[in-house]
Amino acid sequence: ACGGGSGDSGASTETQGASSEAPKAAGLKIGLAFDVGGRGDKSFNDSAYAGLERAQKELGAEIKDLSPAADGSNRGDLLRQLANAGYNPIIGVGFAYGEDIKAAATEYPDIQFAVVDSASNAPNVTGLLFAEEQGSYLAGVAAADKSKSSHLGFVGGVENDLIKKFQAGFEAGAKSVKSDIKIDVKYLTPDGDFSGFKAPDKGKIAAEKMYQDGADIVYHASGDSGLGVFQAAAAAGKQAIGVDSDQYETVKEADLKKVIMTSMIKRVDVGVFEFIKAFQGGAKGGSNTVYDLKVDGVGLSTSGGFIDDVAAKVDEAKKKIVDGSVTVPAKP
Amino acid sequence: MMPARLQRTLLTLAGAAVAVLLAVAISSVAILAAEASPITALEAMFDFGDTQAQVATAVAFILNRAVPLFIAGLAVAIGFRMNLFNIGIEGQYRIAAIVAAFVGSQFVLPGPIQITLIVVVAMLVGGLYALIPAVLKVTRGVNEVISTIMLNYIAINLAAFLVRGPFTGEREAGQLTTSTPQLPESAWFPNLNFLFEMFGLPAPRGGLWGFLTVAILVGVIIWVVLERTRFGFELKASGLNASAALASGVNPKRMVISAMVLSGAIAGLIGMPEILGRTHAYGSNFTAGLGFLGIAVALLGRNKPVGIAVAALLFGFLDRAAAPLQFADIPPSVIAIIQGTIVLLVVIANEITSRMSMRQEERRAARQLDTTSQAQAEVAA
Amino acid sequence: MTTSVAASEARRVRRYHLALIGVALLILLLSLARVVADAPDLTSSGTFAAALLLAVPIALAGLGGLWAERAGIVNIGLEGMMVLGTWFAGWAGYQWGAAAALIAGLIGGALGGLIHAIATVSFGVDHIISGVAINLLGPGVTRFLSEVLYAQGTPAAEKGAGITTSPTLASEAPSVSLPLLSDGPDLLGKLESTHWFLISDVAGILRGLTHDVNVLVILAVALIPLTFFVLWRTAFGLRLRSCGENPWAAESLGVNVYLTKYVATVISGALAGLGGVFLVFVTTKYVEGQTAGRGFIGLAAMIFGNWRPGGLAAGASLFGYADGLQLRSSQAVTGLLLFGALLLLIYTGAEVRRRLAAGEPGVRQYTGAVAASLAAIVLLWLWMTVDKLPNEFVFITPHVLTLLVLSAASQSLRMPKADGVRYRRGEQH
Amino acid sequence: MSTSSDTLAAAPPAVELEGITKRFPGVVANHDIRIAVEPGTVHAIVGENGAGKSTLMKILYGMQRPDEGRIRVHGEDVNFRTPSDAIAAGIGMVHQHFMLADYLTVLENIVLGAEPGKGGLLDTAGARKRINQLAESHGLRVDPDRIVEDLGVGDRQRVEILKVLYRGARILILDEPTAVLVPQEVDELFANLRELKAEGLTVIFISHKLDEVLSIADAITVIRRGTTVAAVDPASVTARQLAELMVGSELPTPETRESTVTDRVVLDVRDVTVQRGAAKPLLEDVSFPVRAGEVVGIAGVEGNGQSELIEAIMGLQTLSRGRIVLGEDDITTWSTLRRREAGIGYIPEDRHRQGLLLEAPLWENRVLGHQTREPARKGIWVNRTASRKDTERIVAEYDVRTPSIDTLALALSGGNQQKLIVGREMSGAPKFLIAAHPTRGVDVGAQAAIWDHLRTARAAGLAVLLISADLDELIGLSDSLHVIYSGRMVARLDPSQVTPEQLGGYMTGAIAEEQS
Ligand SMILES: Nc1ncnc2c1ncn2[C@@H]1O[C@H](COP(=O)(O)OP(=O)(O)OP(=O)(O)O)[C@@H](O)[C@H]1O
Ligand SMILES: Nc1ncnc2c1ncn2[C@@H]1O[C@H](COP(=O)(O)OP(=O)(O)OP(=O)(O)O)[C@@H](O)[C@H]1O
Ligand SMILES: [Mg+2]
Ligand SMILES: [Mg+2]
Repeated sequence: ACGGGSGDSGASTETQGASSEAPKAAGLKIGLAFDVGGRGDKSFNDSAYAGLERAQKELGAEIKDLSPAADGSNRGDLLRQLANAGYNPIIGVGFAYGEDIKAAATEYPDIQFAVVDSASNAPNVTGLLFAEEQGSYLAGVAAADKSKSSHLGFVGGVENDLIKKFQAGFEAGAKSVKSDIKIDVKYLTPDGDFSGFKAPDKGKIAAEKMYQDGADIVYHASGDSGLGVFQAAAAAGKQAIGVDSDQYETVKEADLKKVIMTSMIKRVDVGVFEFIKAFQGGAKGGSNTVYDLKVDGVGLSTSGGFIDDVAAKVDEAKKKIVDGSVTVPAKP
Repeated sequence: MMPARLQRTLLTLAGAAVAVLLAVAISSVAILAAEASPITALEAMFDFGDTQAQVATAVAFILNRAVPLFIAGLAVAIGFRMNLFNIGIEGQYRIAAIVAAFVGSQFVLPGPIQITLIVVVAMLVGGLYALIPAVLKVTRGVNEVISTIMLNYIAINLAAFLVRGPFTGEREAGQLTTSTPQLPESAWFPNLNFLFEMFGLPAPRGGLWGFLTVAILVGVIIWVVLERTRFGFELKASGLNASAALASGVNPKRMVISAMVLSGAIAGLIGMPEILGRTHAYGSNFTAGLGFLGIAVALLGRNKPVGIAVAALLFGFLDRAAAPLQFADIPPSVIAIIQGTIVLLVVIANEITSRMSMRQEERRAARQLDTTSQAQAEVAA
Repeated sequence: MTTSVAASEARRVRRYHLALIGVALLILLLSLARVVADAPDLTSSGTFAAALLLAVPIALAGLGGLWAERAGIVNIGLEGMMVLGTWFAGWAGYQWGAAAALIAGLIGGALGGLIHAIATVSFGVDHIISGVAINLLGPGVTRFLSEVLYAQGTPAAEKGAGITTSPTLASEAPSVSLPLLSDGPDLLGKLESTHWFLISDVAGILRGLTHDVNVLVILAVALIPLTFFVLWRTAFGLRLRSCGENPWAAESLGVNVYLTKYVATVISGALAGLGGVFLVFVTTKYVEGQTAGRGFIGLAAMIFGNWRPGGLAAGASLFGYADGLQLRSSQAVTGLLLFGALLLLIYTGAEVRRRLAAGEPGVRQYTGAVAASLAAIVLLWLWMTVDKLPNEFVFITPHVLTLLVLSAASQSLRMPKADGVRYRRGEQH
Repeated sequence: MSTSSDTLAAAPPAVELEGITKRFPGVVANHDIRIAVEPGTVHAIVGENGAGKSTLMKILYGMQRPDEGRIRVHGEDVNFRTPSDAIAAGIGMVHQHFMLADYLTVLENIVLGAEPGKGGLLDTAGARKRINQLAESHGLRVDPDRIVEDLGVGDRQRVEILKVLYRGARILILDEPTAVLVPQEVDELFANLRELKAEGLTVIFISHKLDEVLSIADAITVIRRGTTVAAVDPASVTARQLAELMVGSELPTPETRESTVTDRVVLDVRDVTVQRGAAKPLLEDVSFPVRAGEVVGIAGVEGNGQSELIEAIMGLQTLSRGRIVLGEDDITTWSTLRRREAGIGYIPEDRHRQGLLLEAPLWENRVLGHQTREPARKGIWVNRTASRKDTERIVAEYDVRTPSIDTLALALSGGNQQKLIVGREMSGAPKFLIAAHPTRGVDVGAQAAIWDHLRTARAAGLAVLLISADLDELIGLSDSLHVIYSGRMVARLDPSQVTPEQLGGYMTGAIAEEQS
């Protein structure tokens, strides 16, 4: 549960569309261990799974995915079981795998590992990092440009460092447009209490307050709780920004769809697939691959066409980040 | 008479066995409903791997999982013995873990001393945190169920505050988990891999946490305390009949406080195996929920240390099956169903068997009464 | 005898008036704190709407607990039953709409209650053990069902289900507002936005409680007096309560104790399930883990409320209010400090006056007052110096408040006498 | 043997029990019982403890089902599955132990199961009216709106009878209704019963108190060891004869032979006052000494402060005023434990509530209250070997009938449980013993044994405070007798001079105090 959005379909349709004929690699066995919640969470985990499936289709790999126990106490065991069963490479989804990957990597030096959202910490571990702050920066730019009241909001699911990256980028982006813009921030639960990703009712209350106070766009990084943010936006006749996947595509209700101005997309599927492809090409771990704006590892969705009018400004901001003239802070 | 006691034990065991079988049968129905084969599921559960190393790893996993569950069960059982419902184990072990992990990282001493100090701090903090509901109950009559529920939430927040604030440690670049500073190596509890080597097995991966020894020691101590000491007797008496205990000079307030504090102190140990044996710090990935599982384990083990140990091993065994079941394409949540039904059915079986043996005992008592009165009648005549 | 009836009647009237005066005083203080601390959220309609939203599932779980415990069955399995309620509501709701969700959620919770009844009533299992087992089973079973029914490739998954969520409900439960006052011309809303002392506060509170209210909220709120009515004013209620007080006496008078306990426990489960349905209605779908311990909080609210519907409602409201407040505004939480200080000052004043009037000179008699005024000073100081509490301390506002109120209110809680007692037909205590 | 055969022709008996047999695991509670109860009479059933009286009545009331036998009510065969069947047949029962929900009101207790009103609604006003009517017409006055918890025993008894009358029962079963009543209340009850009888109701009445039985009953059935041994006419039998029928031996008497009172004061209670809140004191200025070798009896209607007095001496109740001195020591502020260690023994009034761990084996019950003393303790440990050995001793000396000391206490009969408690409290050479209702609900054999033990200990210098509802026991055992009324000691009497009736007069406040 790492602050996912709700849906992979946007990501996966795209990847399927982009499928190319790949060499059938015999004996490529990829293991993947999910974070708490497991496959089918319509979020972060599913996005990773989309990458895995793509590898299966395009690279002819044999795949296996495992979900951990509800308390996450058997993450290390899942990695070991995959290793014992001959899977290589093995991917851990979520920053919570950092420590366990390190341990497993030392125990199985001949196997390549990757961990999403955490840095490499062993020679055979690849860190798949995402520049959420950069994507969020763009969301901030778009929001500040669109905001009439010069008042924005941010709802974070769980107050941990991952979600704070979203907040930091969003604030920086918004302030780059209007330095005096007001941004309300609310987290739903403290670090260690993951119920903040599963509390749409609380998300709704928090966002409602922001809209009542005058905010007209609220950005959420709160997993399933984002649903409540959209509901509040619809009720207030205002707008919201989705996260992780293109939520305009994944949210089914028409009334909620139209409040989703844009989504900050985090391409975990791309990260996973690219890692596998690189592995096949003989790449070894020990370093991080950063999926940032440069490689479109993060970005803004445009479905619905709500931000078409500010597209130029967003593109400009993006350019600045890509060319390094703007560095986005990762901490608020 | 010994045979009566033996009979009681045998009856209990038979009941438990039947209950476990029944639970497996019920879960099999669920597995069938999921269009999978219960046989495959059973095979997966008992499949510890092909190589000796894998078997060793599996056994170590079960034991490593069982240790904190066992300690949690003990902590719960102490309160339960006197009908004190400490739902707050969850919060107590979290606060104890973070404070102990932080304190332990602040100095370096020879291993045994360092570890002892950390363990003592954990017990102290756990005990102190449990003192709050105890004092509220004794002085203000606040029901411990509510206060401990509230204190659990407070503990989560307090720990979150501490770990990102005053107690936060250095982090590797790119690591998103927050944690306390790493413990020095002297605080790393040596593992027990040599046990496997003694049996000619390879060392398990991940290692068998050395805290197992402490858990066994604590188990023995708790058993002795509960079954053999005056304190244990007073605890039992308070639980069986509070007003009789009161009239017998047992101070109920002192019992509430000492049972709660002891329970909290033991709870303080729950996080130690993981912190001293694996993570060497308290972080945002800290395993939560052991306090609640501890309640199930304690109840399954009938609040007795040996029973709790068996129950903890059973839970450990089932939890290990999560991965193999998924390899066999069976939904792993079957495990939760098995655990729930086992708890329920074993307890029902307990109830039935204990009623059976009690009835037997009454019959014997009545028979005795009959024979003596007959004998007397004969003497009188 | 008639005099005593009159006396008890008078007592009731007095208590009722006292409660009214107490509420009025609280609102006055809140509005004072609102003005002084400049924390409009203390009495805003938004806060009270949020409080209602958050209090309802807790109150429903608490009502579930009340029904069971009044019949002598301790129900710690409310959480598990609530989880069952959410899952079944989501599952039926996405296929057949809100009404089906309501029924399915009720049935799901009731099933949990039935298991609890079988274990505790028929087999005499310790109530706590059975409850703990249900708390294990609830999430396990629902997760399993999701894994089977919502897996990829299933029809549900096509409609947007995942293993942690159901598809969206096919239809939503309607909401209503009070015409004129909180809708349309929205007179209360207008009054609220004037920010007049007291008047806007009352308007805000009323509007929060009447604007855009889900029908299930109305049902839930109605269930509180209804529960009181059924349990205290009907024959069935008397029988039910007698099972919680002295089942042997009930049995000896021809009450079918087993049946009554079964009915009570199943209703208890159904009410917890209804709490789950409400959560699903709010989120428009089932989300795994959305109960987030509310079953336990409900249990706490029930104990807080002294095993009575009114008290339970007060406990749930307190919790819901504090939670809503903290979700909306950290600044308002600091405003609560001021409110607390005011309350303590009033308490001190009343205490000193009473002691003086009683002519008690002892120093020890004043310790309470002294402690209260000290605490008031600390709170005032905190209010003036702290401008932003760490979020973690904001999150725990409802829990701390519950604890404080419980420890401050001198305890005269009295649970049903045979609550949690194993009852076997024909056996006597 | 029977006088009822003459009337048999006129009307069928109200109740006829034929060949009733009921077996419990290991016990035959009833065996081939035969009783015929004539309508409009008071029919007494007597028998020693455990004879099977209550079981028989529970069978008649549908609470238990007989293994064999037939029941006929007004000549018709009946087959009761539950009490409601019996209630429907016009039978009502007042149980040996009160069957009241303490936290409910009198009204709620009375109407429970037969609630008036339409559509499930409780018609409280109607019920109140009917109860008041019933209460008026039978002289059973209680306030329907009071909480039962606040009522005294006499009131509770009346509530129980009202419960039965409210259901329109024509046949009343009263299982030991007088055990907890003082003579005046018994007279009142009997007046009520006669009135009911006059109205044509049938009463089945169970009691151990044979004088009472002789004064009220129109017919008597004697049960011994679960079977009917005789049906007698009260007019032609004496109490002594009845008793011999019951037990097959002579009645024991609690007469104390010669005085063993010394001058040494062991326990001195001085001006003890207990007050909770602003209410009337529960105990007010109570003072009396207890000397070595002396039995001081406390007589009083239950609820007049006896429990508080016991609790005050045991340290379970804080004093508002006054002191308690044990030997040389002022023990007013001592904990219960310290008092016990200093040599206070305690036979509690309710053995199940305060005296035993029912689910623990006998030897652990031996440890209870002695957990800090030899032989039960060794350092911080419970001395299991010594405790077990000493339990064996008690079992032998006090004739506790049990298969072993590992038997759970709940498996023992009440009398044997009581003997175990007496043995436990006598061990460790106590200086002072509180004996609260030491023989309540204990059969004659065990009663005699317990009295013997008390006498022996008294002769050895033990100081005893005896609280009992059994006035014969009080008069017979005590060296001096105090009457407690409404929390105050109202009279000090000489047990050799006083009659139970006089005593009852003081206890109910009917005779005002002259001097103390
Ligand atoms: N439910 C039961 N299970 C087992 N044995 C029982 C049960 N009820 C009664 N007994 C036994 O049946 C016998 C008769 O008991 P009962 O209560 O009828 O005696 P009683 O004549 O009413 O005695 P008392 O004068 O003490 O009231 C006793 O030996 C008792 O041990
Ligand atoms: N419901 C019951 N189930 C099993 N055994 C019972 C039951 N009721 C009574 N007994 C048995 O009956 C015996 C004595 O019980 P009973 O209540 O008749 O004793 P008693 O002499 O009347 O003492 P007391 O006054 O304490 O009730 C014991 O052996 C007890 O185990
Ligand atoms: Mg009896
Ligand atoms: Mg009897």
